[in-house]
Amino acid sequence: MREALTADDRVFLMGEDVGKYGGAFGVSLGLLEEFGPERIRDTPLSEAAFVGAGIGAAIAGLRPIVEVMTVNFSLLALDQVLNNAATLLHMSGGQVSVPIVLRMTTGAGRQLAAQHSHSLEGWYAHIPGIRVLAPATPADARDMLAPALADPDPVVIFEHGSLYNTSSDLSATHHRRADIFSAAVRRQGDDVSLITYGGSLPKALAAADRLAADRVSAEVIDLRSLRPLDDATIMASVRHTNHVVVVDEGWRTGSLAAEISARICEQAFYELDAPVERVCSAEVPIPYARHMEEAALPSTGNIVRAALRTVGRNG
Amino acid sequence: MREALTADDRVFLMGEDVGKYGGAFGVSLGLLEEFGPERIRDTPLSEAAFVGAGIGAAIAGLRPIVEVMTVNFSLLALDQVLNNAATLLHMSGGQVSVPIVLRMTTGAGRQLAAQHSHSLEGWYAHIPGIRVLAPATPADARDMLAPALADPDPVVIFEHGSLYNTSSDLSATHHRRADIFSAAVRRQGDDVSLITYGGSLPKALAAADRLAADRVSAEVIDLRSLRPLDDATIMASVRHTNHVVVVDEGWRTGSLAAEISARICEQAFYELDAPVERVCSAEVPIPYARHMEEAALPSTGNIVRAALRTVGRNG
Amino acid sequence: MSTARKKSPKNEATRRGVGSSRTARPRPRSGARNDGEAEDKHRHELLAAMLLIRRFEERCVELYSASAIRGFVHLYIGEEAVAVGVTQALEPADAVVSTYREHGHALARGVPAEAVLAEMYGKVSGCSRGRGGSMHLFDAGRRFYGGNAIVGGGLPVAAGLALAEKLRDTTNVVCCFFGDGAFAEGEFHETANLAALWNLPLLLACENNRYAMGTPLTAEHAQTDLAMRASSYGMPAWAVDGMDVLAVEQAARRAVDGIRAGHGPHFLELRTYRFRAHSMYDPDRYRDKAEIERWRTRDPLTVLGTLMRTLGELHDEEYADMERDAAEAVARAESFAEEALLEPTADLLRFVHSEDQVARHGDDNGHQQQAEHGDDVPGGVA
Amino acid sequence: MSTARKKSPKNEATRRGVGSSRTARPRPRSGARNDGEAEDKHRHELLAAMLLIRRFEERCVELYSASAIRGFVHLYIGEEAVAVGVTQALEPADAVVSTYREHGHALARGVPAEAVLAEMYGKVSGCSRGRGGSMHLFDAGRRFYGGNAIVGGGLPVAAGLALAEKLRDTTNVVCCFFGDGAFAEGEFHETANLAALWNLPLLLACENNRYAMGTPLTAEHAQTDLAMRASSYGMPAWAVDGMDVLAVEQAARRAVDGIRAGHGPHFLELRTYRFRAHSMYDPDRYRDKAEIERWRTRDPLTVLGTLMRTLGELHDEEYADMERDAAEAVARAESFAEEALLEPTADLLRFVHSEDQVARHGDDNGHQQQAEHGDDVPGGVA
Ligand SMILES: Cc1ncc(C[n+]2csc(CCOP(=O)(O)OP(=O)(O)O)c2C)c(N)n1
Ligand SMILES: Cc1ncc(C[n+]2csc(CCOP(=O)(O)OP(=O)(O)O)c2C)c(N)n1
Ligand SMILES: [Mg+2]
Ligand SMILES: [Mg+2]
Repeated sequence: MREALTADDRVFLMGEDVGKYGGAFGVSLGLLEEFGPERIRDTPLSEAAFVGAGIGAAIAGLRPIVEVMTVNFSLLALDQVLNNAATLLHMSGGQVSVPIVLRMTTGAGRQLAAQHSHSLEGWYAHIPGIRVLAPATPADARDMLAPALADPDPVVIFEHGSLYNTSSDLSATHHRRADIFSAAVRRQGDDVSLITYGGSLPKALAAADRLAADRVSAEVIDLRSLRPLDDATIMASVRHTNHVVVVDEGWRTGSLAAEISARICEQAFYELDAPVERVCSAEVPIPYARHMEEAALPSTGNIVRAALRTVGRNG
Repeated sequence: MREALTADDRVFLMGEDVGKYGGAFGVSLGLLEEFGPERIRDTPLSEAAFVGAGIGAAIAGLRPIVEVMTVNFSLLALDQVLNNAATLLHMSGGQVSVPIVLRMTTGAGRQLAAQHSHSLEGWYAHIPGIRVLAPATPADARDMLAPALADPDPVVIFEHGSLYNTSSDLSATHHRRADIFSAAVRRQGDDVSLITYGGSLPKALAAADRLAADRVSAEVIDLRSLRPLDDATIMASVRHTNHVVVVDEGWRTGSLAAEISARICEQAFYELDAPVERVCSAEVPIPYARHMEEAALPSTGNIVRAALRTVGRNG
Repeated sequence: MSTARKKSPKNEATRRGVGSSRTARPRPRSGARNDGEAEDKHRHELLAAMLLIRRFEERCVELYSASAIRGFVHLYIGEEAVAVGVTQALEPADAVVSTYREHGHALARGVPAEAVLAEMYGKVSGCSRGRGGSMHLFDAGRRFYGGNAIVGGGLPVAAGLALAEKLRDTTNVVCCFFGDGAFAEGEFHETANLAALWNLPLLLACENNRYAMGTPLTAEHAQTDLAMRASSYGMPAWAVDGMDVLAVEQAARRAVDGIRAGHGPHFLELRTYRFRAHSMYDPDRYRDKAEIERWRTRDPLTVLGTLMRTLGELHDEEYADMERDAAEAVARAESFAEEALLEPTADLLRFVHSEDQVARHGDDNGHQQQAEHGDDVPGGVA
Repeated sequence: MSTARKKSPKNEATRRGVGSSRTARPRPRSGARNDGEAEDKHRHELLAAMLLIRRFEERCVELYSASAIRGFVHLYIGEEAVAVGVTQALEPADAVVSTYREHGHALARGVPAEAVLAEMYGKVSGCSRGRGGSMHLFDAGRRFYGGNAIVGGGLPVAAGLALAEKLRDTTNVVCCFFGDGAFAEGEFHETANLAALWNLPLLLACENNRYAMGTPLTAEHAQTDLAMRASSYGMPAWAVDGMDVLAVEQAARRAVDGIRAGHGPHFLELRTYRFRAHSMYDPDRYRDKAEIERWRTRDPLTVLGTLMRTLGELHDEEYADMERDAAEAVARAESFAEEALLEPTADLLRFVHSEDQVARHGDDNGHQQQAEHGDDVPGGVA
């Protein structure tokens, strides 16, 4: 974030408590002191207005990073995203582009109960005209910002709440700009493809470990970009393993996992040896109590069982 | 509507211009005179507030029918639907039920351009705790209201804009309460299942006619209920025809069609002779110009071609 | 005190339709009390009610540190006079809609401390079966309709509850609590206009504690006189010292009287301050320590306590008794919560739809993974 | 007049960042004009501008009946003084955000009638390539940013455009038109507060035509004095006779002067009336014929025309010339629109993303059915 603000004076950050508070998750601590209140801009609780204002500023040629604290509150601004950000370029016949970056956290797992635990990335991935990213690692979260800012069109970045708990060494040298357009193979394997993103990646990797102990070799795909989807990487994996489990923290019906399943059916039907399995959240408002929340969310156990089922073991 | 208002004094209608104007589509003409302004309640342009007010009135035990003119404007009230209407019962541990009926029109086809042509039924069908209905015929539109009002939980009814153009004789005797919980087989056939709902039903039926001329026998399923989906009827058809085309006016990625495809893969994989085909809207904001709009929407021709492809003809 | 309700009684009004006859309840008394002894007793009750909230929440802090309570917890400490004062004006048939900072509202409204704490423990005996936690306390029997964690999200719902009262022609009032931050949300504006336009029996109780998380009032609003702005919607609105429970009570009674008399919504700006951070996660970097100290001198417990001592109404032993009662109530709540059971995970899918609907038509989760834990997990911190 | 722009010039400011130096443009002249001849000429221009809008839209009605125009069309007839008056105060570098009732705004802002009518015909030479239709007129080169069919939806965007001007330290103004109905939307409230809080160079031009579709002002708002309510946000706000173009112009100049001087957003309530139904679909059952007739006596064309005749500035031949000019302009627009081409359906997927992005990374529609019509469909009504 600091680098982006330094590199381009058109970039500014705006959202609830991004300034003195340092962002709801401390992400923007210290930026206010460095860049001042014009470029690190605290907003009132007015999600529609400040997201819309980001759109307007982007139209005018600035490069706003607008932080909507969490996806739960972004519903209040969804009209602005769908009807303005995503639509203006096409509807104006190519005249009005909207280079805005929207950041928000998503997901459950911290006992925040029904209204603060949504995973609505799938809804955003339905919208033509925007790009949707979901970093699953702190490095991706950092590296996706620059290419998102370089995109002349709206980009929405979803960071899973659990990302902020991951500690990792970000100081090491690294390739600066993530390739935000392609999925990453996080682990190679031969028997089953575990396709996932964001907060479910650690669970999928843990499941792959457990499956390895059962002598099932799982490949783990981290989608990274939810719109557009990297069909090539997905299908290559499916053609290799012939078995698929899609893991997605969204509610099952109408989930992003459904889209992935449908695409696999369309593009790799004859390579599939078994139905595509989905491991999603139970179709309930997420409860507060820990054991109930855990029961509602995808778990490593669920993933392992689904994988065994699809490869015809214990199924 | 009139019958519902007469039968139960807890029922009232509320929305923009439902009164003197008679509803944006003339649906509530005359009701104001009959039931008065308390029960036929015009609202200001405040979608979040009047949908939320419907929720509150429902909690208090009334039976509001809340009309949001079109799905496009319902985004402004989506927070109320998702975080209150759909969630309160579960989150309160069963204490607070919300017997609200939300009506809105949906869909494109009348050259209303990008902001007035959304088909977002799939988003609503993603939400646990609500029932989502999509009548495809005037008779269903009329008959679904009573069972929706009888439901102790929130029901959202989507009526496609084109329904209002269909003239039909509704005065004849008929079974009063539609079975709103099951899909209808609108045409029986043997070679391919055309699965659709709402405004796409006439296109699917026309496609079935054209396919018949090509000696392809198409079965046409009208889903009617989008949440929950009637898996039994869908799978029975798939097991019979072994070929499927899902027709859905929503944008392809993340469409309801994806969910149906995923379910078929899960529940009838070994009965499928070819990939499930989807005929959806092009992933663009819907353009105004008629030829462009037509090019963006599912057409009878698209459906016919997809059906021929899946049965291995001209494919 | 029975808090282990299996099912809350359904709202008494449930079966009544639009235009049902006016409930024949006596209008609540309002205005000054003339009986000195009654006033004395009343002030004791107010002080005890505020003290219970204070001690309850202080214990919550410790229980949070001990991980007995999780999730988001927003403390009301410093604002007790608002909840206690406003609820004085309400009758049992009135309804309340609240925020995520609602321990005080729930306790003041009579939701048992046991049920509240068990909720925060995530136990099935909690007032929301452990599904809501601190931010979603419900008690339909007491017409306490949550506990809303979307800032401003309760306002339209409260208007709807008030609309139902109006359509049924009762004299009931709906009270909606919300913050100075919520005032900036579109849902506030729409609700205020709707309520004024339809003359709804709605009390808009704006808890102006001068901050929305880390954002001070002056960074939320160009015009910070919230009562003046509310009056522009065409409803009576005024500001009250929210640290003085007697002032709050008096203002609330005046407003509620106006509402019951059919004069439509009233807005109270309750000027208060939270002594603690926004939530347990908040390091509270944005406020001046001196500012907090200044406000602490106006602690609502001190303000009322000092008055009572001056009037010779409060003696040290009495106060000690009150403290003991509060401590005991909190302790009772704690052991209740400790011993309460967890909801069986098999119940996860219950109440997505109403039970009778599900019985008839099944639920949405036909293809859902089954809940994995055993039934009836025994008590203790999860 | 070249309206067949292939690509509009990108906003001149595109490459400038936050805090770029202040544009050195002369402040526009404001206040009373002292030069009688110039005033005379100016009034002629105002009358001609209003007349063009009037005749343009009257022809639109006929073309709609002939099915040359489709979709929703909202007429501005009766409200011309607002668009023409307000835009007088704007400079080319200023920006405008409008509504679905925006033919008048677009024409007054200088978007060629050819491009507007071709748009309504759905032709590629339309100001939005035929993709927007009547409700979505765009002209980025003239900083005319639509054309928004979500009531209130343009307000936050306008605030953002204004924020960009402020961050760049220019004296440019952003003007946002919206209706009395939009005032009830949450987005209005949030935008008004944000603009006042941040002191944005935003002109909030509220076209109060007393109806939102069929709903009269008194059924939209408890307090119908919109200017008074707007002032409660902490910004200068006043009402103006929206049927008197000179009054509108004067008010707009005063407001824009204040904005350019750094005094933040200003709100104008422009009291006007639409003579026609809400849209082509509206049978207009909800208004009293007498009411419409009363307002017709204040037709903005009559109001200005009468004044000019009284001042001896307008003679019959002049007016006939004006009518002829307007008729010719409309006829030119019509033949342009008739002859213009339809966008090739192969272009359907263009501009979902910016062209350079698509070139590099493909679009979202890999598996999309291909557009079915042939390329370059020849002109004529589709
Ligand atoms: C719509 C929405 N936006 C943001 C948040 C995050 N959030 C929770 S509380 C809060 C501050 C609210 O301030 P105020 O209304 O003054 O109430 P207070 O917390 O001071 O009691 C914020 C920003 C939220 N819960 N909902
Ligand atoms: C959010 C939203 N709700 C409803 C509509 C339908 N609608 C279109 S115009 C209109 C009336 C708007 O009234 P006003 O703001 O006064 O503008 P006017 O049409 O009078 O110029 C309505 C209800 C809409 N387009 N958007
Ligand atoms: Mg506050
Ligand atoms: Mg109007």
